[in-house]
Amino acid sequence: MATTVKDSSSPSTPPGQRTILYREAINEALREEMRRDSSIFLMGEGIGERGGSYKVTLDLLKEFGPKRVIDTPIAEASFTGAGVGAAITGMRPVVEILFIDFAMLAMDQIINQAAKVNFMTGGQGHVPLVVRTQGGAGNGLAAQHSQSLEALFYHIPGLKVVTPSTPYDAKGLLKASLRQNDPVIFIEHKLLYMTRGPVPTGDYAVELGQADVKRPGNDVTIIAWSGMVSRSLAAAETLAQEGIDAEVLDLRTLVPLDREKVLESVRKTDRVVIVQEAVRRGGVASDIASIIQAEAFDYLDSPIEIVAGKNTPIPYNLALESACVPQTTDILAAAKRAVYAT
Amino acid sequence: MATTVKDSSSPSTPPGQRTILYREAINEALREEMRRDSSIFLMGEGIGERGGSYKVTLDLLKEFGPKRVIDTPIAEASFTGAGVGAAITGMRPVVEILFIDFAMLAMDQIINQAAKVNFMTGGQGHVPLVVRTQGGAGNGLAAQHSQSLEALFYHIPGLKVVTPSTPYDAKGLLKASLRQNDPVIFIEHKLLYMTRGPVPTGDYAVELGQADVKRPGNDVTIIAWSGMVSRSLAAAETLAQEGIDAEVLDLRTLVPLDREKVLESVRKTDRVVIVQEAVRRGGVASDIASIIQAEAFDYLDSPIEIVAGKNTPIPYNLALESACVPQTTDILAAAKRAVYAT
Amino acid sequence: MHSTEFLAGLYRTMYTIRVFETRCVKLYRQGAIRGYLHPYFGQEAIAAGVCAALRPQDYIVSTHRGHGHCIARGGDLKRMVAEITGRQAGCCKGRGGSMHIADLETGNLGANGIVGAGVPIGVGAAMGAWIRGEDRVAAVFTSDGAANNGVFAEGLNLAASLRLPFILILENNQYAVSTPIEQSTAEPELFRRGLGYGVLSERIDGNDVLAVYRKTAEAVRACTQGSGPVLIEAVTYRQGGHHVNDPGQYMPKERLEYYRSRDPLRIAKEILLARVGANEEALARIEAEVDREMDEAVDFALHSPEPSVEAFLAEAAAY
Amino acid sequence: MHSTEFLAGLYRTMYTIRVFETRCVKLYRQGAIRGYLHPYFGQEAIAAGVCAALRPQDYIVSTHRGHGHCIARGGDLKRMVAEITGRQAGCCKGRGGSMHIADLETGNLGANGIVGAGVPIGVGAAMGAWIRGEDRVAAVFTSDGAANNGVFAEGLNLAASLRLPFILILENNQYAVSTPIEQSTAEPELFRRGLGYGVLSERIDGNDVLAVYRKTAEAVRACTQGSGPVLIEAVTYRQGGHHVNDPGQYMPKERLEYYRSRDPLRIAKEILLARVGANEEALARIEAEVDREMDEAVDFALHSPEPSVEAFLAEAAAY
Ligand SMILES: Cc1ncc(C[n+]2csc(CCOP(=O)(O)OP(=O)(O)O)c2C)c(N)n1
Ligand SMILES: Cc1ncc(C[n+]2csc(CCOP(=O)(O)OP(=O)(O)O)c2C)c(N)n1
Ligand SMILES: [Mg+2]
Ligand SMILES: [Mg+2]
Repeated sequence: MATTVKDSSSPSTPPGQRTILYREAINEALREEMRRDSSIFLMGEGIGERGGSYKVTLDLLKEFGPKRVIDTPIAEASFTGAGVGAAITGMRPVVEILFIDFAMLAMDQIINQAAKVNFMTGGQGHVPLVVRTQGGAGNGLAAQHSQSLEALFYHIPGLKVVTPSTPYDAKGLLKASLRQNDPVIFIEHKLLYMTRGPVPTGDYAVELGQADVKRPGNDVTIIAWSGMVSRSLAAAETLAQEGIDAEVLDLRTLVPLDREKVLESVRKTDRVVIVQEAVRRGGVASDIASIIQAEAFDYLDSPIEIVAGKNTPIPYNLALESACVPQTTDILAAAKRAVYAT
Repeated sequence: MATTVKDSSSPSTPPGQRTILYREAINEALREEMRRDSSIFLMGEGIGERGGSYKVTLDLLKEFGPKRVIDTPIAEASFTGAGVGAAITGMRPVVEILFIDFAMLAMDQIINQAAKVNFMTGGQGHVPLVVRTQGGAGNGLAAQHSQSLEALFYHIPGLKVVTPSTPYDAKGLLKASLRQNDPVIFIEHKLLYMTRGPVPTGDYAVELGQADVKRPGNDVTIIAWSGMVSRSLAAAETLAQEGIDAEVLDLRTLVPLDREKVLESVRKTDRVVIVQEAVRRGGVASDIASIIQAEAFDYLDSPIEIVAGKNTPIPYNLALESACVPQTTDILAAAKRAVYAT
Repeated sequence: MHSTEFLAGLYRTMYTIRVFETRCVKLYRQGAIRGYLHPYFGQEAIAAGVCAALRPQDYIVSTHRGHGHCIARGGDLKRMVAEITGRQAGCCKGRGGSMHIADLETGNLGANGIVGAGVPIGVGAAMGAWIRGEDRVAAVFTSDGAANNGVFAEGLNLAASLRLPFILILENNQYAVSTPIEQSTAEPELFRRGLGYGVLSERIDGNDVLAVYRKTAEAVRACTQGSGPVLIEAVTYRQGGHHVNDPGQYMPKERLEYYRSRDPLRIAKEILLARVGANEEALARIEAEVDREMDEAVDFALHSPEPSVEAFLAEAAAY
Repeated sequence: MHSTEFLAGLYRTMYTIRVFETRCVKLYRQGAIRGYLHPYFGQEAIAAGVCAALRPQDYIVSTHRGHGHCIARGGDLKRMVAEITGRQAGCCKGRGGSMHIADLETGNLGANGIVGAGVPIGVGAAMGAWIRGEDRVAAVFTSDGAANNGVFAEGLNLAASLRLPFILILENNQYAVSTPIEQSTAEPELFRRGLGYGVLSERIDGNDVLAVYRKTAEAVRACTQGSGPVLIEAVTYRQGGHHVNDPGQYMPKERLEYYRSRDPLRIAKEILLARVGANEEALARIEAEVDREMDEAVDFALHSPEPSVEAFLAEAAAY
């Protein structure tokens, strides 16, 4: 259904591509899909006139009018629920929840409704709902605006979880999300909106469930997603200077998870580091580790290293904040531990 | 602070003990602690006159009156939030959320408020709130009344997660929960309410963070909690008949997690099965597996086996329902795989 | 003036619901139904009156007490009983059961196990129609207990702020399980909540099927003219316990007696019998027909296979 | 009749808030404050009037726009600036920042980054007092946007059903970020929502500190007499953007001008100057005092150490 194009994460801009911001890439995906499919509409707080807190929906109201770009009251539970109802009846709503922390107000509609309608109705109803939201720490937004909560959705059957790290992936994955029939939790990262990358001029989609080797390597596999990909790439560059050839695998979507590509890489390098911004306890990294140890037990030369956020709410103070989330140096150290373990 | 007594899971009733129901044990804990501490009060739907849907709060209204046993409107978010506010101001509220599925309506108050108040206020505020709730599949209650969602709380710093499997543990752990200062998610299991076990006549508490060896053994460690403990014990009996000596470790509390006892057992048996009723993907079992593989890598003779619920909402039909959650035979098979793996 | 045929249709719907619930309770006692089962006894006039006023293109959203809505909206009895007894031929393939009964073919988006959760779902259905510019309304059934859940207020406000074609039917049966309405609110006239959100709101006798029908028809008109949403509080009483295993002993005998004397089926029957052309015999014929249909539905369900575990697991793995 | 001293106290509080916010905006521009900062410009009369009517034993619960409430309730300026600039000496040890400022010593249970979330927390504080039989009220500040969040309705209903000593002060500044009130509701007179829940509800001029004071004092009396809860809608206007980085260009100039002409500080000043015994000089003295206090607070904060990362991590590991 979706035309899939291979990612080019090269920093130079090839022909047929432009270098644009992550937030612009998302904006383009919305705009192009809304032109293509009149059942797509947007709902959220301040997404119309104002264009959204991170300017992702800039100028869409102008083009599509107030019935397809709806500014809502501050009522996350209900406008998410309205998304469910609209989806069952043939629309493709994109609901924006400003911060993933606020998704906690809509958990019933996401977990008990959106994720289960198709199942509970015996396949009668579909919920092609995309919940766009945004997570991660940065800039001193403190405990209620900085969480990385993908694990809460990852655990729920019936939801897809998408976590793009580049403009290319963001646009392509959002397009794919808008072309399939299950609810998708589409998690952006607040520190990525202003990052740039090459994006093709033409239409493309990135199929859900395809991890991407952002840097090939042979000595150790670094698995990451969202905000942790660029830090992993930075760590890999430093490792290269020390003669360690790291492979950086960007999962891109957590559900579906590209087990094959994960296991393939692990079987090649025999050493694994998983990097997640979320707190260590009960995060997605643990689950991936549990899969690797079950499926590639005999390949592992050393324990899987998990680099994760500290087990604490995010503090306001900037120095404390950055101490709470994985930094490039933490990834570097873990990769070395994995490589030099005996 | 809490006096800790060793659990006796022997089926005979020793002197100074009676055999009572799990639901009666919880009732006793509430009653005794409410007598001891006038700051404890209960809030929930139908917990007064009616004594609660599972009769856990039977007759407490009679003894403590309508200010300490409060029947609430159907408003989980707010009465949980009221629990937070009452707790900050010196009370010890016990909020009953009828089904853990309904806790999805109160996630903001649990995750963004209760779990973070102490942190965000720099230690000024404490939230000694106990959220009593109930999970698990059984009896055809279908997709919105059967989930096992402990992983969602396990991932949140600032919450304790308690999952008793016996009347003894239920009473002792609830008492300990009511005597400390952080929010506790106390998860009962709907199929356990009518199970019996020995409970001392006197006061006791089971300290949080102490796993319990429900059956000692040398060949394989079976780690379980809540509804899966009895199935694990049943599997262990069958294994014994086949000459395999399984140790069954009941975690009792997931947060704090008794890492020491887990690792001790693993280092003894070298083989591990983790049993969880929740769906496999992103469950607590994955996290425990990730800890074991990191901390006891060299002890593991075979991959850690995870026996878990199927990756689907729970169906209404009884045969489908039981196919979705781990049964004794599944545990048995996994233990054998672990033991006979080469 | 309504035709005899129309009135007979209302009665038929109500009688069908009554018989359906009676049989379900029996099936429950026999062990053929599991889980929760919340009968609609005493509230039949609401589902029947509302659905009679809706058009084929309209949506409904139901509650945990959802059999009546499903039937009134034209649900197939065979597939309904099959669902509630967990069969593959059930409208939800035996996966939903009583609490999740849904029938999208008739525009019934489904019952819900989460009290109140259907409200925003219905707002969304109305929103879709409004965006597409279609002449449709979404009629959402909800209940007195659900009115205390935040999404009731949020949903009303959201619908009102956009003037959506949204009709909220609040079945005030005066209890949330064992909690009487007076205990859970300081203002038991629940329709007043709608006024605070700028919503046309009224209270009617929920046991009088014609009152329900007329008010709903008015609400549909208001919605199609862009002056929705509308809140209708239909006052009624649960004739029995909350679910099949609740004897409802906390319900004062006199009140129950009173509402039994105002039984919606009796009221409908009286309306009908007051008509020329309607007589006891015609009613008996309808009842006999429904009884037979119900027998067939039960027979169909009980002889229909349960879902295959293997097939289910093969599918579940794909999640 | 209020004493000059009392009136001067009100003015002092309002002036302190104004100066505090002005300095914070400056500190933000200098990079000493990070994250979100929502100034209280234009709403000073509400915090000042409400807190003047509360007793020492009462609780308050604040919002994301919480500096004014914290100051009016007697928060220490030094520890407040230290918090907002992320210092160890901050009232929350630099962990909360502006959006989570809390001061339990003064009964201020804290600001909140989740719009609306403070409402049920305040209900709980009132509930505790009611259970213990103490003469205390919980006064909860909330906002027009928050009134659309379900917990607003749930919380009011819960408080009303138990007749709790709960006062909800709805600061209607007519905007939720850039969304004007008319767009998010069909009934912009928000106090009407309280009526639907059987709550004493009124609308007052939120820029008139004495009106706020008097209505709150009445509400405290009502609560202590067991006829709470009370909802007070205080109409005001945000003098500026939503947060420090929002120029607020979407706000019509004329309305902003109008409300600037009704600036709460100016109104308070006029009330005061109309008094015998109050003169410009006395006011200037107050202002100079506050300015100095503020200088000291900023100085204290900026010379006070940031938290130790090592100590923090040692503690974090214990979670
Ligand atoms: C959110 C939520 N809380 C609690 C329940 C448990 N529960 C099921 S039905 C019910 C009472 C509902 O009362 P009401 O809304 O008046 O509907 P009625 O049963 O009277 O039709 C309760 C509390 C639930 N299903 N969902
Ligand atoms: C639940 C939730 N949704 C959205 C936000 C983002 N947000 C922060 S302030 C705000 C506007 C609040 O408006 P209002 O309640 O009127 O308060 P005001 O800012 O006017 O004081 C929004 C949408 C939030 N913090 N919490
Ligand atoms: Mg009811
Ligand atoms: Mg506002």
